[in-house]
Amino acid sequence: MIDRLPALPAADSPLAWVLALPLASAAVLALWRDGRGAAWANVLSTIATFVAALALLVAPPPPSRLFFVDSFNLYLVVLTAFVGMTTAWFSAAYLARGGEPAKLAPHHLRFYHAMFQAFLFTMLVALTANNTGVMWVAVEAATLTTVLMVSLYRTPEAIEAAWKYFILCSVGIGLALFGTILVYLAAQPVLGDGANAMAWTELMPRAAAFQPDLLNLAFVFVLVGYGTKVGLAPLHAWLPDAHAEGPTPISAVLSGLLLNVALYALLRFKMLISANGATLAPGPLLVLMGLSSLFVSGFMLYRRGDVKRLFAYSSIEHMGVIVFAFGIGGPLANFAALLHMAMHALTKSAVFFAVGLITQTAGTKRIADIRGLTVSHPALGWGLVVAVLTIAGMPPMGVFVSEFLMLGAAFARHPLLAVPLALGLLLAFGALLLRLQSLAFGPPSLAPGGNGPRGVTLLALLPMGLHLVLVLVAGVALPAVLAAWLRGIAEMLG
Amino acid sequence: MLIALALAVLPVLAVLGLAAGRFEGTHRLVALGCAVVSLVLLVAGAGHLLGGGPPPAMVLPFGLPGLGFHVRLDSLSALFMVVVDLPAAAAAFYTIGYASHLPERRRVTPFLPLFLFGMNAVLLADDAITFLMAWEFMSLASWLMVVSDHRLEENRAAGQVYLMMALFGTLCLLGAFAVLAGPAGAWDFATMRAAASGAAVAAVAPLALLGAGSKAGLAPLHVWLPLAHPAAPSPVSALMSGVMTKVALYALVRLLFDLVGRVPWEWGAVLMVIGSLSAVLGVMHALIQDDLKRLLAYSTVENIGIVAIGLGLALAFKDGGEPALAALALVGALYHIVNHATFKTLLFLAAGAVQAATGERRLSGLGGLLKRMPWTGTAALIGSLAIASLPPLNGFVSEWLILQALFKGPSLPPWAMKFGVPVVAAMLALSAALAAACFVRAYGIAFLGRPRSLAAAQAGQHPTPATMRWSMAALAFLCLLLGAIPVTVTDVLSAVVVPLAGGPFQVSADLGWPWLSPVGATRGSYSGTVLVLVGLALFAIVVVVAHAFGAPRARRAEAWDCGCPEGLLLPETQYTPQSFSQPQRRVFGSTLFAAVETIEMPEPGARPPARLSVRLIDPVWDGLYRPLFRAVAAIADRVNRLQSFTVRGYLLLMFATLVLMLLVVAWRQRS
Amino acid sequence: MSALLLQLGQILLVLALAPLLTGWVRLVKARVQGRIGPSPFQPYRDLRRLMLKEPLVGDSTSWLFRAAPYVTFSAVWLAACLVPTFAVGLPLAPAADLIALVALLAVARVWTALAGLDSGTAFGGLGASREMLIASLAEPAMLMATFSLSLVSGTTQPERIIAFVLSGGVGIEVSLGLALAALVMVAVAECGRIPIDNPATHLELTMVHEAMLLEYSGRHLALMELAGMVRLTLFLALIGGVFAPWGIAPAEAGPLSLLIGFGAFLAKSFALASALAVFETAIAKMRVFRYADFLGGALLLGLLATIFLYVSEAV
Amino acid sequence: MGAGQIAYDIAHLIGATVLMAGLQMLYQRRLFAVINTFVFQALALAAAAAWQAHVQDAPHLYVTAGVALVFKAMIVPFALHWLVEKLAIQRTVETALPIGWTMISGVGLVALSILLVLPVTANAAALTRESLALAMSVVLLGLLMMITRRNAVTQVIGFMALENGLILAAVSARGMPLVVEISVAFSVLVAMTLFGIFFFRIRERFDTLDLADLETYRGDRT
Repeated sequence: MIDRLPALPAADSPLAWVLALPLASAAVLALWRDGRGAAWANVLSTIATFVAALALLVAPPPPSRLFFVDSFNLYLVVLTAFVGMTTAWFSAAYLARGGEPAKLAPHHLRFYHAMFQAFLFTMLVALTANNTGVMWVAVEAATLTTVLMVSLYRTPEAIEAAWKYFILCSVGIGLALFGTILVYLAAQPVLGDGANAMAWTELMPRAAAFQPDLLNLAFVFVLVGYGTKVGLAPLHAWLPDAHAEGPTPISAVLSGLLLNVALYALLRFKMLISANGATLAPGPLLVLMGLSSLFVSGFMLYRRGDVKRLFAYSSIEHMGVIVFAFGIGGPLANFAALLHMAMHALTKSAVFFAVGLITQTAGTKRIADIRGLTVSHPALGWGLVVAVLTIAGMPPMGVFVSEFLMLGAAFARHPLLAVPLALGLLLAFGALLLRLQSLAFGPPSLAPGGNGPRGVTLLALLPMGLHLVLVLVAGVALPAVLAAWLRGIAEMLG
Repeated sequence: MLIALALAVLPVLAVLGLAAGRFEGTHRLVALGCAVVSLVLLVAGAGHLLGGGPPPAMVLPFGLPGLGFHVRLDSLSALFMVVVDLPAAAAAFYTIGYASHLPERRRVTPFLPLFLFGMNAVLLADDAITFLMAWEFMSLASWLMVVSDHRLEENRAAGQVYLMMALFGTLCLLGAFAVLAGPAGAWDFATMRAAASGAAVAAVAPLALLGAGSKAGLAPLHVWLPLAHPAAPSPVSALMSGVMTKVALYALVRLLFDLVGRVPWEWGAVLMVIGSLSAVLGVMHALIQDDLKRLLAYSTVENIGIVAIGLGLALAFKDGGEPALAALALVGALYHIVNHATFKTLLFLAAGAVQAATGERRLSGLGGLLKRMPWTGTAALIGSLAIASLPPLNGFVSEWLILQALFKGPSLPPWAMKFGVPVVAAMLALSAALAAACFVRAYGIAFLGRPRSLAAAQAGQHPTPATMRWSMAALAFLCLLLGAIPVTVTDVLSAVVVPLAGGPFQVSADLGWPWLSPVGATRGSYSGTVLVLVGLALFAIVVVVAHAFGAPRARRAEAWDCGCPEGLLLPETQYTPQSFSQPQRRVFGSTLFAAVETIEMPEPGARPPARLSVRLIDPVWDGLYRPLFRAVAAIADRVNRLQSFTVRGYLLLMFATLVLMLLVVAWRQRS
Repeated sequence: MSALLLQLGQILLVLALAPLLTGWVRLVKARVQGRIGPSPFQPYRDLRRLMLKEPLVGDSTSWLFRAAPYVTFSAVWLAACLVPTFAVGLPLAPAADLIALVALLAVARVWTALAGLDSGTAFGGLGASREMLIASLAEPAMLMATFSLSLVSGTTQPERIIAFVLSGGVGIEVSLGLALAALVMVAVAECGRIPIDNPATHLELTMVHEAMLLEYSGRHLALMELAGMVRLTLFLALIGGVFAPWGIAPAEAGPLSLLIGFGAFLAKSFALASALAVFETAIAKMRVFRYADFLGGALLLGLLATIFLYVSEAV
Repeated sequence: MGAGQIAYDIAHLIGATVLMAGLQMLYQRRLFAVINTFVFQALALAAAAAWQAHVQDAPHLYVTAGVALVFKAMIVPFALHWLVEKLAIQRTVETALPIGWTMISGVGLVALSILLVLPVTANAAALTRESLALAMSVVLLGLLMMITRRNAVTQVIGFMALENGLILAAVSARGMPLVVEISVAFSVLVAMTLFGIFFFRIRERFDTLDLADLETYRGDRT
C-alpha cells in the first residue's frame, strides 16, 4: 500500500538531486544579476543535473508515494537531462554571440534563465511522477513556463503565439485532467480511496480489474488533452507559432523534450489501457492521429516561408510517425518508436541549433532571404545539410534505422497502413529537400562571416556536432545495452 | 578481408577529399586512391568469380544488436563487383586528369569515394538493413555530386527529382524486404531465402519492380535519369549511368531470382513489357536529343530496358520449368549488363573529354572532332559501334543471346507468351536498329564533318590528358575483347546463373570454344572470334587488291557537294542534329515526344542559313509527374488555410476531434 | 579439305557474279522499257575504270572517310560468304546465323552513313539520315521474318532452314508466305531499289544511298559500288536459297551434285533478278516519308507471320 | 440505504443546477449577464463541494468549496467587471453561432454525455452515472461556449466553466485526494494572472479585447 511510503524520495537518492537541482538553480538564477555569468551557471547546473540523472542509472531508487523510476521514464529522464545540458550550453554561446536576443533587457535575461531551469524541473517532475495528479500538474506547469518564454520578445507575433499556445494548451490540459479523474474513478473501487488509485505503481498491476468503459472515456479525454501538447494534428495549432516566435534554444527544447514528455504521459495511459484487456483497442485512434499529423504537416511543409516554422512542422510530422508506430504496436514497432523518440529529440534540437545560428547571422527567418549557405558559411551550411538530411531519415544516421524499423514493422503487420505512412514520409521529405536545397545551395545571399567572434560560433556549433555524432553512433552501432533496455520498455508497452 | 580493407580506405579518402581544399594535387591523389581501391576490389571480385569456392560471409559487429551487418560475397555479387569496379577504376583514373576541369572540385572529390563505397556495400550486403542503408547512402553521395554545380537552377531541380525518386525506390524495396522478413523481422537474406513463400511473392514482385525499376530507370520511372545524369560532372555521370543502374538491376536479380524462390510467369511478362517499352521509348528520345549527355542518359534507359526483357524472359522460363532457357536469357541479360557498363562509361567519359575540350555539350555546336581529338574520337567510335550492337563488338553478342532466347519464348505454354513474345522481339529489334541510327547521328555530328562552332574548331589545342586517354582506350579495348571472345565470357556467366536459373547450362555447348551455340548447334550459332579473323583477312585482301591496281594516292580537295561554288561550302550547310532526326520525328510523330518544330527562314537572298529549332518534352513527364506536383501544390494550398485560423477556430477543431472520438466510443460500445 | 575449297569457291563466286547480276538487272530493265540497254558486263568495265582513277578526298574529312569503303565492302563480302549459294556444309556457315547476317549488313550501312556525314556536305547528311530511317524499320522487319522462319524450322541458321525445307517437313505455310513477302520488301529496301530508292537517279533530292557516295571517287567509289552489287547478290541468294532450296548441293556432295547446285543457283539468281527488274519498271519511287508505311508494313507482315503460326497450329 | 440515497439525490440536484447554469450561460446575450450567471454557477459548485464534504465527511472538500466560493464567485467576477469597465468593452456578447443553434448543440452534448456513461455500471465507479454525465456535460458546454463566443471575456468565462465541470467531477469522486483541487485552483489562479498580463499587453498594443484583432498575424508572413 502506497500510503506507507514517504511522499518524496530520500534526500540522498540521486532522484532527489535530479529534481532539487533545477528547482534550486531556478530560484538562484532568478536573482542572478549578471547575464553572462548566469548563462554559464545555467550550464553548470544542467551538467550537475545530468550527472545526477546518470547516477540514477546506477542506483535506481525505490518508488515513493509521489515519485518513482522505472526503465521507461528513466530513459526519458536521462535524455531530457542531456538535451537540457547541451541546450543550456548552446544558449550560453548563442547569447554570447549577441545579435537577435541582444534586445533582451537584463531582467528579461534573468527571467529567461530562471524559467529555463523551472522548465527542466517541471519536465523532470512530470517524467518521474508516480501520481497521475502530480504528473498533470507538472505538465501544466511546463506549459506555463514555456508560455512565458515564448512571449519573451514581447513582439505582437510573440504575444499572439503565446496566447494561442496558452489557450489551446490550457483547454487541452483541462480535458486531460478530466481523463485523469475518470481513471481515478475507474481505479477507486478496486484500489480504494486516496492516493493508491492515482499511483502508477499501484495502477499498473491491477489494471485488468478496472471498469473498461470508464477507461475508454478516459483515454479519449487523455488523448485529446495530452495529444494537444504532443502536437498531433488537428490539435497542433499552437506548436509552429510557439516554436517560431520564442528564443531558438527554447524552440530546441520544446521540440526535443516537451513533446516527448507529453507523449510519455499519453503512453503511460495507453499502457494502462492495454494492461486492461477489456477496453476498446487504443491502436486505431493513435494510428489515425498519427497519419493525420503526418499528412497535415507534410502538406504544410510545402507552404512554409519561415525556417523555424518549417522545422516545427517537421516535429509534428515525426510525432505523427511515432504515435503511428505505437498505434501499430508490437515489440518491433514499439522498439522503433522509442528509439525514434530519442533520435528525433537529439536531431531536431541539433537542427534548431543550426537554425538559431543561421537566423541570428542572417537577421531573418524568411527562407527566401537565405540562400547558398554552404558558400557563405561552410561550417554552418554543411552542418545544416547534415542535420536536415539526418532528420529526413538518410543513412547512416540513427533516424534512418528507427524509421526503417517502423516502416518495416508496419509493412510486415499492416501493409495497407504502411503505404500511406511511406507516402507521407516521401511527401514530407520532398518539402524538406526543397527548402534545404534553396537554403544551402545556389548563389549565396549573405556576406561571409557573421556576428560574434569565431570561437564563440564554434562553441555554439559544438552541441550540434555532439548530437549528430550520437545519432550517427546509434545508426552505425547501436549499443547493445540500450537496445536491450528499449526492448524491455517495448515489452511493457505491449 | 582484402575487400573490407579496401572499403575501409574509401572513407579515409573522403576525409582527405574534404581536406583537399584548393590543392589540386590532393584532388588528383584522392582520384588515384579511388582508382587503386576499385582495382583492388575488381581483382578481389574477379578472383572469386573465376576461382569459385564457397561464398565467404561474415557478420560485422555493427548496426542493430542481434542483427549486425551481414556481408557475403557469392558469385552474383562477385560478378557485379566486377561490373561496378571496372568502370569505376576507369572513371576514377580518368578523374585524375579531369580534376582540373571539374566545375566545383571541392564538392565532388569528397563524395566520389563515398559513392564507390555505397555501391560496393550494396553488392556485399547480406541483410535488408545493411542493403538499404548502403543503397540510400549510394543515392545520397551521388545526389551531392549531382548538385555539386549548385549555382545552376536546373541542377538543383535535377537533384530534387533525383533524390525523391531515390527515396521512393528505397521505400518500395523496404516494403519488399519487410514482406519477406515477416512480422518477426528476420532481416538477413539467408532466413528470407528459406522462408520465401508463394503468398509473399504477390506483394514482393511489384514492390521490387517499382523499387529497383525507379533506380534503374525503367519507364515510366525513368524521368530522373535525363535530368540527373547530365547535371553531374562527367566521370560521375559515367558512374551513375554505367554503374549505378547496374546496382539497381542487381537488386532486382537478387530479389526476384535469389530471395524469392519462384516468381509466377505473369511478373516475367510484366517485366518484359516494361522493358520493351523502356527500350523503345528510351532510344527514340535519345534519337532526338541535342544535349550529348542527355542523349546518353536516354540511351541508358533503352539498354536497361533490353536487360529487363532478358530478365523477364528468364523469370518466365524459370517458372515454365525450362531452366536451360532461363539460364540462356539470364546470361544474355547479364552479358548486356557487363557490356553496357563498359561502353556507356566509355561514351560518358568521351563526352566529358569533349566538354573539357570545347565547353560544348550540344551536338549542334560540335563537329569534326575526330581530326582534332583522334584518341577520344576513336574510342568514342568504338563505343558507338558497340552500343549500336554491331558485330564483332560486345553489344551485339548480348543482344544476339537475348534474341535467341526470345525466339524460344513461344515454346512456353501460356498463350500470352506465345503472342506477346514476338511483339517484344519486334520492339527489341526496333530499338536496336534505332540505337544504330541514334549513334550514327550522335557520333557523326559530334566527331565527323566540319566544326559547327568556334570552340569545336579550336578543340584539341590542349591535348587530352594522358590519364583520360588511357582510361578511354582501356574501355574501348574491352568493348573489342568482350565481343571477340564471347564464349569465354558466357562460360563464366553460366557459372554465375546456375543457382539463379535453377539449372546448369553451358551456353557454348556442343561446338566447343570459339563457337557460341546456345540451344545446340542446330539452333543457331555465332562466333565473334571467327568473324573477326575472317573479316580481318578479307579486309586485308581488299586493301591490298584495291591498291594493287596502281592508281595514284588519294588527293585532298574541297568537297564537291554537287557543284557547290568555291568558298560557299559553309559548315552551316551541313546537316544539324535536328534535321538529321527530322524523318524519325515525322514518322514516330508527336505522340511519343511532344516535339514542337519551329523554322526561322532568312530573307530571300540573305546569307544566314535557315534554322530549324525543336522543343522536346518527355510526355511521361507531362502526363504523369506534372499533374502529381500540381495536385500536391493544390492540396498544400488548401491545407495551408489551417495556418490562419483564429484561436476560436483551433478550439473548434479540438472540440470537433473530442466529440468525434466520443461518438466513436459511444458507437463502439453500443455494438 | 573439300569443304574449305567450297568455302573459298563461294567467296570468289559471289564476288565474281555480283557485277554480272547487276548488269543483268539493268539489261532486262532496259529491254522491258524498250531500250537496247548496255551489255550485262558493263559493270565490270565501270569498276575497272574507277579503280584506275585518282581518288579525291574532301579536305575536311578524317581517316574514317577513307576507311569506310574498305570496311563497308569487306563487311558485305563477309556476309555474302556466309549465305549458302550452291552448296551447304561450308565451314564458315556456323559463324553467323541470320541475325548476325542482318547485323553484318548493318555494319556496312553504318559505316557508309558515317562516311556520308564525314563528307561534311548537305547531301551526305541527307543520305545518312534517310538511310538510317530506312534501316531502322527494315532491320526489325528482317528479324521478324527470321523469327517466323526459326519458329517453323526451329533454327536461325540459313543452312539448317534450307535443310529443313528440303526435308519436306513443311508444307505451304501461310506464315512462310508472309515471311517471304516481308523478306522481299526488306531486300528491296536494303539494296536501295525502287520504290525505296532509285540507283540510277540523277536528282539529288531523291537520292538516298547515292547521296552518301556523292563525295567518293576512284577506288573508294568502286568499292562502294561493288559492295552494293554484292549485297544484291546476297539477297537473291538468300531468298532463292531459303524459299526455293531445290537443287542445292548437300555437304560432302560429289562433283555432279555440285554442278547441279551451281546451275540451280545461277538459274534462281537470274530469274529473281529479272523479276526484280520487271517489278522496278512496273512501279514508281515513293516519297521519303512513305518509307515508314512501306517498311512498317513489312514489319507487320513479319509479326503476322509469327502469329499466324499459332493460328495454324491451334486449328 | 435510504440516507445515502437522499444524499445522492441532493448531490444530483446541485449538480443539475451547475449544468443548468452552464446552459443558461450559453443563452445570455449581455456580458454582465454572462458574468452573473457564472457567479451563480460558481455558487452552485461551492454548494456541491460543501455537500460532498458533508456526505463523504471529507473536510478537505470544504477547502475546495471555500476556494470556489471566494475565488470564483467573488474575485473573478469582480476582476472581470473591472476589466470590462477599464477597457470599455462593448457590453453585448458577439456570437459566432446563433444562440438558438448554440442551445441545440448544447442539449445535444448533454445527450451525448448521458449516452456515453450509460454502460458504466453504477457500482463499478466511485461516482454515480448521473454525476458523471452532469460533470461531462458541464465540461463540454464550457468548451462549446469558448468556441461560439467571440470576445475574450466570454471565452475566459467559458474556460472557467469548463474547469467548474472538472471540479464537479473531482469533488463528487469519492475519496479523491486534495491534490486535484489544489492543482485546479492553482491553475485557475495562474490562468487568471496570465490573462491579466495578457490583457495589459494587449491593452498596450490594441485598444480592444476582441480576439479578432489579436490574431492579425497568424503565423507565416511569406
